[in-house]
Amino acid sequence: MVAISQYGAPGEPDDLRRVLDDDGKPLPGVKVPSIPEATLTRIFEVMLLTRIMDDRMMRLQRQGRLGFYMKSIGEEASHFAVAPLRNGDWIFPSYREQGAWFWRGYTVQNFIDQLFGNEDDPIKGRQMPVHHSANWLNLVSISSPVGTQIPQAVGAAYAAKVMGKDDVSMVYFGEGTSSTGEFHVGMNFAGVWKAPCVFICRNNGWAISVPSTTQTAAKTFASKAVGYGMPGIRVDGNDLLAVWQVASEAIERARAGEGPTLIEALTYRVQGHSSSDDPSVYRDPKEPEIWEKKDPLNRLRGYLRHKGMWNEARETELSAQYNQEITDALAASDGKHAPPIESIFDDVYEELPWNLREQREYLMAQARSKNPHHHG
Amino acid sequence: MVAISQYGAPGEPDDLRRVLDDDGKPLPGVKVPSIPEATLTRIFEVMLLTRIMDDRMMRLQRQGRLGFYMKSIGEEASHFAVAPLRNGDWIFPSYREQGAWFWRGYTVQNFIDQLFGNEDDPIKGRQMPVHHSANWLNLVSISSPVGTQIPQAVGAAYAAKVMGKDDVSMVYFGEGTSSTGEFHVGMNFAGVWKAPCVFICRNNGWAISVPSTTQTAAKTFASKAVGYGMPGIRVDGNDLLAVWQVASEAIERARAGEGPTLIEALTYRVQGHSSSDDPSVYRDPKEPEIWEKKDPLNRLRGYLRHKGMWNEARETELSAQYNQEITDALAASDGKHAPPIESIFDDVYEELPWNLREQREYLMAQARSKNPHHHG
Amino acid sequence: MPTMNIIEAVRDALRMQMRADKRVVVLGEDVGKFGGVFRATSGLFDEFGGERVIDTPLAEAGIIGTAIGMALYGLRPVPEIQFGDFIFPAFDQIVNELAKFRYRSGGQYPCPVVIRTPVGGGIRGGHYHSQSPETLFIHTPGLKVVAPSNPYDAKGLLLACMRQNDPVLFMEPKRIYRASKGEVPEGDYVLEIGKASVTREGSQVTLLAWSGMVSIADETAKQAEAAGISVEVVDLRTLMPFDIDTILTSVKKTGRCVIVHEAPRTCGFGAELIASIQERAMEYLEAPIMRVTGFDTPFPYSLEHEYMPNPDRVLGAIRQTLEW
Amino acid sequence: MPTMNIIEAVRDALRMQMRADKRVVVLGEDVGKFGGVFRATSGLFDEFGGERVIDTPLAEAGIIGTAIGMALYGLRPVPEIQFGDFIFPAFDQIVNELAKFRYRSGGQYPCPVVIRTPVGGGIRGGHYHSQSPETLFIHTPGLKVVAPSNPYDAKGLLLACMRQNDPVLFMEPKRIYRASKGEVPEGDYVLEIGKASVTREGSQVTLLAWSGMVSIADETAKQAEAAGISVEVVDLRTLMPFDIDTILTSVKKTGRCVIVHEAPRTCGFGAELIASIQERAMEYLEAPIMRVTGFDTPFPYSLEHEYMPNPDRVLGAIRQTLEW
Ligand SMILES: Cc1ncc(C[n+]2csc(CCOP(=O)(O)OP(=O)(O)O)c2C)c(N)n1
Ligand SMILES: Cc1ncc(C[n+]2csc(CCOP(=O)(O)OP(=O)(O)O)c2C)c(N)n1
Ligand SMILES: [Mg+2]
Ligand SMILES: [Mg+2]
Repeated sequence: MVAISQYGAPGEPDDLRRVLDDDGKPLPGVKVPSIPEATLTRIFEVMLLTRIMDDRMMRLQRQGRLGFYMKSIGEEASHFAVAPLRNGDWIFPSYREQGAWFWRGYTVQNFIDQLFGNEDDPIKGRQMPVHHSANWLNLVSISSPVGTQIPQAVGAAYAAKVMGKDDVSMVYFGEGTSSTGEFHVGMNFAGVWKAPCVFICRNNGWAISVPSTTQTAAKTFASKAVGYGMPGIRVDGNDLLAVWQVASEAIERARAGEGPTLIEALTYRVQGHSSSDDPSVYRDPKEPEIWEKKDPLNRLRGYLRHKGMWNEARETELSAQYNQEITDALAASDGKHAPPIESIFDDVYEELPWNLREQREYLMAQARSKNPHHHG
Repeated sequence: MVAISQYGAPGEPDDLRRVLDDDGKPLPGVKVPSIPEATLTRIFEVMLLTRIMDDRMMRLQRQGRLGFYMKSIGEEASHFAVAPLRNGDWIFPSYREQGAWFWRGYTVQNFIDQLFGNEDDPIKGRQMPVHHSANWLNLVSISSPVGTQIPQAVGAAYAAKVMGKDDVSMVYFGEGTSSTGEFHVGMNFAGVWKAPCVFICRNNGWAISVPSTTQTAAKTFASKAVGYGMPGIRVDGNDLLAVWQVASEAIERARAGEGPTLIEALTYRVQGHSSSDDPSVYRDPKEPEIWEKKDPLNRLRGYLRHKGMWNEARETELSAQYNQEITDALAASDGKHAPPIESIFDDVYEELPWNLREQREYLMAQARSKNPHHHG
Repeated sequence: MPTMNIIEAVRDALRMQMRADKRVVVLGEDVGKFGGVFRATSGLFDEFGGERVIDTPLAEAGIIGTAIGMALYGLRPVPEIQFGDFIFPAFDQIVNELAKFRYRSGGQYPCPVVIRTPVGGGIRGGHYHSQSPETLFIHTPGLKVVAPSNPYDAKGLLLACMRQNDPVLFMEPKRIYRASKGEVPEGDYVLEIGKASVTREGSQVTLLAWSGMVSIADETAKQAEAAGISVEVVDLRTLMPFDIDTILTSVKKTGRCVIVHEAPRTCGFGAELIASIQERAMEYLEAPIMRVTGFDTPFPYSLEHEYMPNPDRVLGAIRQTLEW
Repeated sequence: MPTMNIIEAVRDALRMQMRADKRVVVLGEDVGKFGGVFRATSGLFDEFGGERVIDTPLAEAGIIGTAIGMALYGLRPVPEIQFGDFIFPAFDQIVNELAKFRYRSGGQYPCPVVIRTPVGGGIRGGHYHSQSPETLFIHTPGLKVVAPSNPYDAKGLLLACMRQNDPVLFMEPKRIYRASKGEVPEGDYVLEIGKASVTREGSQVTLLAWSGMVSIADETAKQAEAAGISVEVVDLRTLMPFDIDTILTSVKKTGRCVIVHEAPRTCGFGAELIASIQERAMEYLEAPIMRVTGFDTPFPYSLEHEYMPNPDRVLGAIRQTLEW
């Protein structure tokens, strides 16, 4: 409840950038960004895929078939701050922007192989579910320790500048993460370096059980930009058009050499923090209900339909298609092995030093003695 | 030079709190804080002692008789933000607020014994020169790693609150230190907890060779308070009356339960960072000259004389007295031994564990074998 | 005597000490209303209120930094770091500040902070929910490091830690937080810090283990016994200062020693144990001291069972030392 | 061949590699116009400009965090941490990020960052300008740790580090930054990472040392020789991966070994060396391996000479091992 008043229900503060109302109608007097129809419908499609994937994976987790999962339900629009980026731009994600991955071309099969950490997992089964990495898409490896990606993104942005490229870095983090030292040092370096970097603070109201009002006494997270000499923008994070608009502006500023921007995307974590969480212990169930009315999919769907760009038939068909893709990918994944035992020693260094060679021999000998048919 | 414009020469920004002009005359229309005459002259006396001590110790260092020293010349007024505190209030200093120590009652002998790390050093020769500690004065042990004291001060402030006391914590740090993660987490916790804590950012323009413009792109260091939901005040740090005034207000707010304040005390590091530094390598020698005209001692002296509270004779006499005290303390220190060898193992823990007992025996046996007359 | 698991024993100790000593406060991420992600502090918020059971902003450096300030002023803070893997943002506060405060102030400022944190793998946590960082803290003079392996020890040791005046890293074995159950006295008791416990007597080889690895050592000892090998198991319980006397007594008796730990092998605490033993009892050793450890890789996800020491590997080392 | 001290050799390597490879950038506190508090980067700002020789804000976590991002994108950053004692605010970025990036991304994101930092005592720096934190990094899989003891090695190893693709902690012995002088080739050369050097041959006992302690070992060996004891000195140069072959060859030859390090004794790297040697060559050992180390206390100020290993203490250990 503490958290509610801060999150705009009922009366958002004036400085919140919005385009659509809760039903997806453009607000009176607001300029609607011009986004090509194909792009806009593609965004909706990827949002839909994200929603369906979350739903399916969570059910899988509940059935005990998947170890761990993290949903982003209700926050999907905020993932598409990446949509106005070019492919050469770099993204430093946190763990809750599935949409950004699919947008860039990470496949359903990639995603599911990672969750299961199987032999086709792009990261070879090294990390927990939802810790993706896709260097071929300039999507940087996700880390569990929150906030570490923030100065890293600034370093990449600086590097682009030094190397004479006009690539931009975009980095995501939750509002809880704004409390870390890493947030501060990253923002501060970016300001001093005028780094071409866009900071997206996904303010979903909660950091596990801790409400955003316990994270800071500042009026808004966007206001923290003052301390770093950069613009701070607060946007309705459930309003895709507004997210697109402010992200585009920030990306253009960055690319033009005008420096970084902090964007606070106001949204809400409608469900638990992860599959291990039970929010009923610490928050009023009425709070998510209020936010369900502001669902980002509904709002974009409303807008698209109103514009004649979308209809139910298309959605039904597409949903079926996505569901099938997921089913197929799961089936494919079922047949896959764990990564080979010896791979445990790869990628610690470029080449195996003697201690790892010795340890690998030891482990493989052990594996062979337990399973004489294993050829390690 | 980059740094100059930011430091108020010639035209300070409007939000800089001042009372005295550069000659020590009250600015027109500004209310002069009412400070008892005895207090005010005592502050001047301690400022004078600080200046004399810095001078003497630096000369000693140059003569090779002292390993290391750090002056605060030109920044002394900023030390006296502690003056409106009560003795029960806690101070978390950085390494450049000598005046605060003398104000609280740390003696010339204490100070010199610490510099030499001798057997009477209050901290038993454990740390480098200028890393004092005086728990009997609620002055907390100085650390070299900058910024660590900031969250610690917030913790002490919170503790006072929980324990039902109305003590306030005051913490000092340089503007360079505002770039650390510790600054951020400390300020942020203080805001959320409404901790009775006063933050003094001594903005002396430089962090060793790095100008303050490289530390942040924010307009002022005081503006960083916005991100923590607390007031940020910018004060002329060479103007004792203004420092007293803003500190008093912040202390009163804290004590009344209204929460923390960030004070940026604008001053200037007129000389090198420490005895190891040579600023001519990295800055224009004209810069310090400009600031010498704003010398805090001169300004307070001017005010006191104008008010008839001070005269030259008194200063000459007092200077001689302080010089004598220092000479005596140095002489006393000359006769003192290093701390006993076995003390190397004390205070790691409350009691010596076996490994330290064993190591102590080993070292003492070694010492005895080298010097059979030593009784360890 | 009630039966408790480790989580319950920890909670019991915290509750007991918070009732006895108003200066004790608990702080950390999600420790308040939620009662901690492992529920170790569950119920404390309701009983002691938000001033003493504090949900902090998300910043480990802030948790430890403020805890230090609280301790200096006179409280007895017991911060929780949600996972041992997330202790590193607070590393400077721990190794440069907390550990050195008493020393650097010439004894003026003791700093009694007890940091609780769950450690170890086996819960499918990958590299960031599985690490065993004890070496880093044992190597830091000024800290005590305590690592219980069962509910009885957890309660008695945590109470002891909260009643002494040095900073402590209290490592809790998260894999067996709930699985390890045992009788725990309802009332007050403390176990001496710095004392190991011989959990099984034997004559041919000494197994040294702590935290989550004690159960692996015990399991191995049973299998070894079945194979006719008599194994003595020593649960170190305190890693700094470790109980050199109990260790030496056992190794001098058996003449052989195997050390089991989850942390990476190189510079793991096993190395120190080997060094300390060979310095003092080389003439008693019938074979090199063996180590069964995690590998020198980050903690993996899919292959975590291949990574972690298991009875098979420990038994292999025992045989090797016997056959040497 | 010109004579250089260690500072000059480091600077020479940096300059040479910055000329050869535009991707190399240097960043840190005071490394720009000032040229670093020890002057290691002096002149680089003038030659390469502020974009490649970067004075950062005062935040080690930012220095390493941004260096990681630079390396991911394609630069070859060589950050400087002003004193090894101030590396801890960046500890999370180093151990959880830098060290694990390649592994956790399945090899997608190598992270070639070479962190330079001065370490060790003997300059009257007290606990915060004297520490030797190598253990913490050797124990962190994914990092290489290099610790030269003289100008020739410093240049050849630093060049090698900047040309390979793993993260490195490059520890520089600040006490002898200027005191250690020697001939250093003007041109390009690299020394192999992971190779120790036998700086003095001997037959009765092996001395293992690195960084600032090699000069103490050499000095001791001279004194020992005068007393009729033949000492072999091995300068490890690389601590991870350390050169087990050279170590074993020497210890098998001499049968006796003394290890010298400045860091606190317990869980210092000496412990690992003892463990690794006794596991592989116990049958060759005529006496326990001895350690001469810093004590398990924070690094003191007034008594720093009592704290640090010196030839007297090393010679004592040599005699002890010979008389065992
Ligand atoms: C350094 C660190 N400390 C603690 C954690 C445990 N943890 C995981 S997620 C989380 C909350 C993050 O909240 P927020 O930044 O708001 O992101 P959200 O989960 O809401 O997307 C915490 C405390 C962690 N991952 N890293
Ligand atoms: C964590 C840490 N990093 C680096 C240093 C080295 N260092 C000592 S003082 C200093 C500059 C501090 O500048 P500022 O905070 O402005 O304080 P001032 O010296 O100007 O009073 C630096 C970089 C340190 N002491 N601690
Ligand atoms: Mg959140
Ligand atoms: Mg400064």
